[in-house]
Amino acid sequence: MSDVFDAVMLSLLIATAVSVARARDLLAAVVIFSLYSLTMTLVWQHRGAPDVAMTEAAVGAGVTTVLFLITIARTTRREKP
Amino acid sequence: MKPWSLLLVLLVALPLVVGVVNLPPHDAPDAPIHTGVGVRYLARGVEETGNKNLVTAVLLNYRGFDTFFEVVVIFTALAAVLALPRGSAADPGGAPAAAAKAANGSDIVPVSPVVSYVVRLMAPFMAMFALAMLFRGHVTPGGGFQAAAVFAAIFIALGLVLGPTRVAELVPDDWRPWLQGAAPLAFALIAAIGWRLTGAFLGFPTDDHTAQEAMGLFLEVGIALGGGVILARLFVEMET
Amino acid sequence: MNAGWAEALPWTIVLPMVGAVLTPAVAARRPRLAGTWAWGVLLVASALASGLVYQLATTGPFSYDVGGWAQPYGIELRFDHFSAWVLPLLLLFVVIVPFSWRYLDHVMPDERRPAFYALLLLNAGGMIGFCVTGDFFNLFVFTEVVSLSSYALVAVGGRGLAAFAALKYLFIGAVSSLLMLFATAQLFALTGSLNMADVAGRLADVGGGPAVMVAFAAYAVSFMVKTAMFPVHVWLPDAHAIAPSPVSAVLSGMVVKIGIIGMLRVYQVFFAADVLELGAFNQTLVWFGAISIVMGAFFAIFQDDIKLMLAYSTISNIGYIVLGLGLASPYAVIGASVHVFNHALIKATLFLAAGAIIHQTGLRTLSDLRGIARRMPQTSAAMAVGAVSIVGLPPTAGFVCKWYIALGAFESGQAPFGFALVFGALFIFIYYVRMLNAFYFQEPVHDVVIEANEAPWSMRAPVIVLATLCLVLGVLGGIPLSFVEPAVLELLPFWGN
Amino acid sequence: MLLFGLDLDYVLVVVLFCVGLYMLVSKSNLLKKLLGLNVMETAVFAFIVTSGMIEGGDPPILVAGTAAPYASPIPQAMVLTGIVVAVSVTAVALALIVQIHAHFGTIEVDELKELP
Repeated sequence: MSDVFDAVMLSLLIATAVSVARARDLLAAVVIFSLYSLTMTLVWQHRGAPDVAMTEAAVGAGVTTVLFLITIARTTRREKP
Repeated sequence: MKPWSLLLVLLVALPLVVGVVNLPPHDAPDAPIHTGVGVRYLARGVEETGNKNLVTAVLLNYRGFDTFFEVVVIFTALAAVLALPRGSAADPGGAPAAAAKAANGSDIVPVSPVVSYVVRLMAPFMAMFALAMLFRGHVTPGGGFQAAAVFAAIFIALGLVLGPTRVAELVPDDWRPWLQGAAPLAFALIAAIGWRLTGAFLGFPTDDHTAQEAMGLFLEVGIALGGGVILARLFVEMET
Repeated sequence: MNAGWAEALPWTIVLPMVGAVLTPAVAARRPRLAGTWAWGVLLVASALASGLVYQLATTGPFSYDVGGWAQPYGIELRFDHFSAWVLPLLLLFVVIVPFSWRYLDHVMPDERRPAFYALLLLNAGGMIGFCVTGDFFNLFVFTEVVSLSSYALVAVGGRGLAAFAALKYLFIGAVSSLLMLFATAQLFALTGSLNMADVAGRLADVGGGPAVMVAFAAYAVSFMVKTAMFPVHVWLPDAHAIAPSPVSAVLSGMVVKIGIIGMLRVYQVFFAADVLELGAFNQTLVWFGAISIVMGAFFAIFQDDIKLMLAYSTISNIGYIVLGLGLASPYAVIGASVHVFNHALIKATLFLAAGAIIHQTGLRTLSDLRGIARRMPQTSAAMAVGAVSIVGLPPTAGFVCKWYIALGAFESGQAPFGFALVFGALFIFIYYVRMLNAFYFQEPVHDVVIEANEAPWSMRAPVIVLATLCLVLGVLGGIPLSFVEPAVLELLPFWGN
Repeated sequence: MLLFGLDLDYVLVVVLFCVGLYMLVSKSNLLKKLLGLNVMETAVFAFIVTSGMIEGGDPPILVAGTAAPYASPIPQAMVLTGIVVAVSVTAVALALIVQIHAHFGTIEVDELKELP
C-alpha cells in the first residue's frame, strides 16, 4: 500500500515539475507549481513530518503562490517563445 | 532544448547522484542521523524543554539561535522591498511610467460579491485556526510560523476584497515599526531574560517548566505577529 | 566556561541585527536620523569586537555555548584567529557609513533611508555571525542574511539595470546557497551532527568515500561562487559597479570575503578529519586563482567606467587570495589571510574616492573625468594611494601580502605561479597608470570637471582616513601577519599536498 | 524504495533538482527562472526531510498515540528554516522583477540583453 502511494506521489512530483517547465502560460505554470508544492506536502505528511508539511502548505504553496500571482498581474502572463 | 544548458545540468547531476546514492540508507534505524545528536533530543527533549513536539523543542530551545536569525531573514526581505525605488517621480531611481500608472488610480480587479462575502465570513474562523495552531504548537504540529502564514493569508484575502490600502490601515502607523520587528525583538528580549536567569544567552531554565513554557509562548506569539505582519506588508508593498 | 569578554560574543552579532530592526522605529519621524543611528550601533559593536579580539590575544581562541547547551547539542560560537576579521570589518563599516550620509542625497529620497541603513546593519551583523559561528547550519542561516541584504543593496540605487544586475546576482547567489544547504544536509546524513568540531571527529570515524567528497565539493563550489572566482565570476562586475559607491565598498571589500572565510572553516573540519586527498584540489585552486588574477586584470584594462574597472580588479585580487590558499605553504597562506583584510581596506579607499568624484561631477568614465585632480586634489591623492597600494608597490598595505604570496609560490616549488602573480601585477599597474594619467596629466574636457569642488567633509574625511591607513599598514604590515601566523601554522600540517 | 540497488527516493530528489536547474539556466523568462529556483529549493528540502525518515517511524511528537521509533526532529527544523528563507528570497526576487518590468516593459532575458 505504502509503496503504491509512494509510486503515485513520486511520479506526480516529476510530472508536475516537468509541466511547470513546459507551460507557456505563466499563470498555469504558477498554479501547477503550487500543485507540486502540495504534492510535496502530502509526501512529507506521509513521511512523518507534519510540521514541515503544514509550513510548506501555508508558506511554500500559499504565500509564495499569491506573491507570484500578484507579480503576474503586474507584469505579464505570457512567456515569449 | 538548449544543448549547453543540458550539458551543464548533467555536469551538476552526476556528482549529486554519486553523492546521494553513497549516503547511508535513509530508512535504517542505525543510520548516523538516528544515532547522532538527535538521540539526546528524543530521549530527554520533553524533560529538558517542556515541549512534547520535538521539532518545536529544536526550533526554540536547542537551536533557538538559528530561528532567531531565520526571523531576521524575513525582516531582511521586508527591508529589501522597502529600500527599493518607489514609483514616485521625486524618487531618483523611480521610473516615470510607474508614476503615471500610480496616478491612474488603483488597478484592482472588481471582486464578485459572493467571494467578498465568503472571505469576510471566513476571516474570523481562519484567525481562530491560526490561534489554535499558535497556542497548541508545543504539543501538536504547528507553531508560530504556520500561524504567521495563516494570519498573512487572512490579510491577503481581505486585501484582495477590500483593496490593499484599506487593509494596511488596520495597522496604525505608530505601531508598524514595532510589529514588523516583533519576531527578532521577542527573541532578543527572551535572549536577555535567559541570560539573566541562567547565565547563558538564550538559555531556558530547564528545571522550571512554567517559566520555560511562558518564554516559549512569548517567542511563538512574537514570531506569529511579526511574521504575519511582514508577509502581509510584502503583499501590500507589491500591490501598490 | 564563559569568562570575561566571551560573554559579549553573541551580543556582538545580535546588536547590529536588533539595531537594524529598530531603525524604522528610531527614524520614524526624521528619516535622516537613520544614518546616525546606524553609525552609533556600529561603534558600539566595534567596541564589543575589540573586547573579543583582546580576549583572543590574551587567552587564545574561545567558544560560547548558546543557550547553555553542552556541545554538540546546542549551537557553538567560536572565536579564533580567523574570526578576528570581525573587528576590521566593523571598523571599515564605521568609516563607510558616514560617507553614505551625504552620498545618498543623489541616490534616494529620505523616506527610503531607514530601510537602506537597516540593510547595511543586517549585512554587517550577518558577516559577524558568519565569521564566529561553529555550526554548519548556523553558517547557512548567516549566509542567507548576508546574501539577501547584498542583493537588495545592489538594487537600491535605481530601477532598471540595477534591478537586473541584482536579480542576476540573486539567482546565482541562491543556487550557491542551495548547494551549501545540500552539503550541510549531506554532512548531517553522514555524521548525525552539525557542530563543526563534532562533525570533524565523526567524519574521521566515517572515513572518506564519494559522499564525503561530494559534500566537500558542494561547499567548495558554493564558496567559489560567493567569492566570484574565475569560472563563476560573471555576476560580480555588473552588481558591484552599479551599486551606490558605499555599497560597492562593502560588497567588493567584505561580502566576497565570506567565501574565503567559509572555505577556511570547511578546511578546518575536513583537514582535521583527514579523510580527503586534497593535493588535486589545491592544484585546481592554484590554477583558477592564477587565471582569475590575469583575467580580472586583463578585462579591467579595457574598462572606461572607473567603478567597473574596480570591480574587475576585485576578481583579480580574489585570485591572489585563492592562489595563496591553494599553494598551501606557510608564507602563501599567511599572505592570503592578511590580504583578505588589506584588500578590503584598499578597495574601500578606491570605491569611496571614486564615489566622491562621481557624487561631485555626476561622471564616471575615465575619458570624461580627465584632469579631475586639479579640482579635487585630496580625493585624487587618496585614489592614487589606493592605486599604488593595490598594485603592490612597497610603502603600502598591498605590498606585504603580495610579497608573501609570491614568496610562498617559490617556497612551495611552484615558481611559475610566482611569475603569474608578477605578470598580473603588471597588468594591474597598466590600468592604474591609465587612471592616474587621465586624472593628473590630461586636460579637462567637461565643464563639470573644470568647475568641480572637493566633496563635503563627511565624505572627504572617510576617504582620507582610509588612504592614510593604507600607508600606515604598509609600514606596520608585520602586525597582522604575526597575528594570523599561529592560526595558519596550526592548520597547515593537515593541508596535504 | 530501492530500485536496481539505487535509493530511489534520493535519486528522485536529484531529478527534481535538475528539472529546476534546467529551468533556471535555459528559460529566458525571469518568472520561469524563479519558478525553477523554487522547484530546486523544494527538492533540496525533500532531500533533507527524506534523510530524517526512519522505517515505520512516527512524527517526533511525543504524545499519546505515537510510539518509537520517531523520525529525527533536526532535519525537520532545518527545513522549516529553509522554507522561510526560500519565501524571503522569492519575495525579493519578485519585487525586482516588477521593477524590471516597470522600467523596460519586458521580463525576457533575451530582450533585456539587447537593450542598450
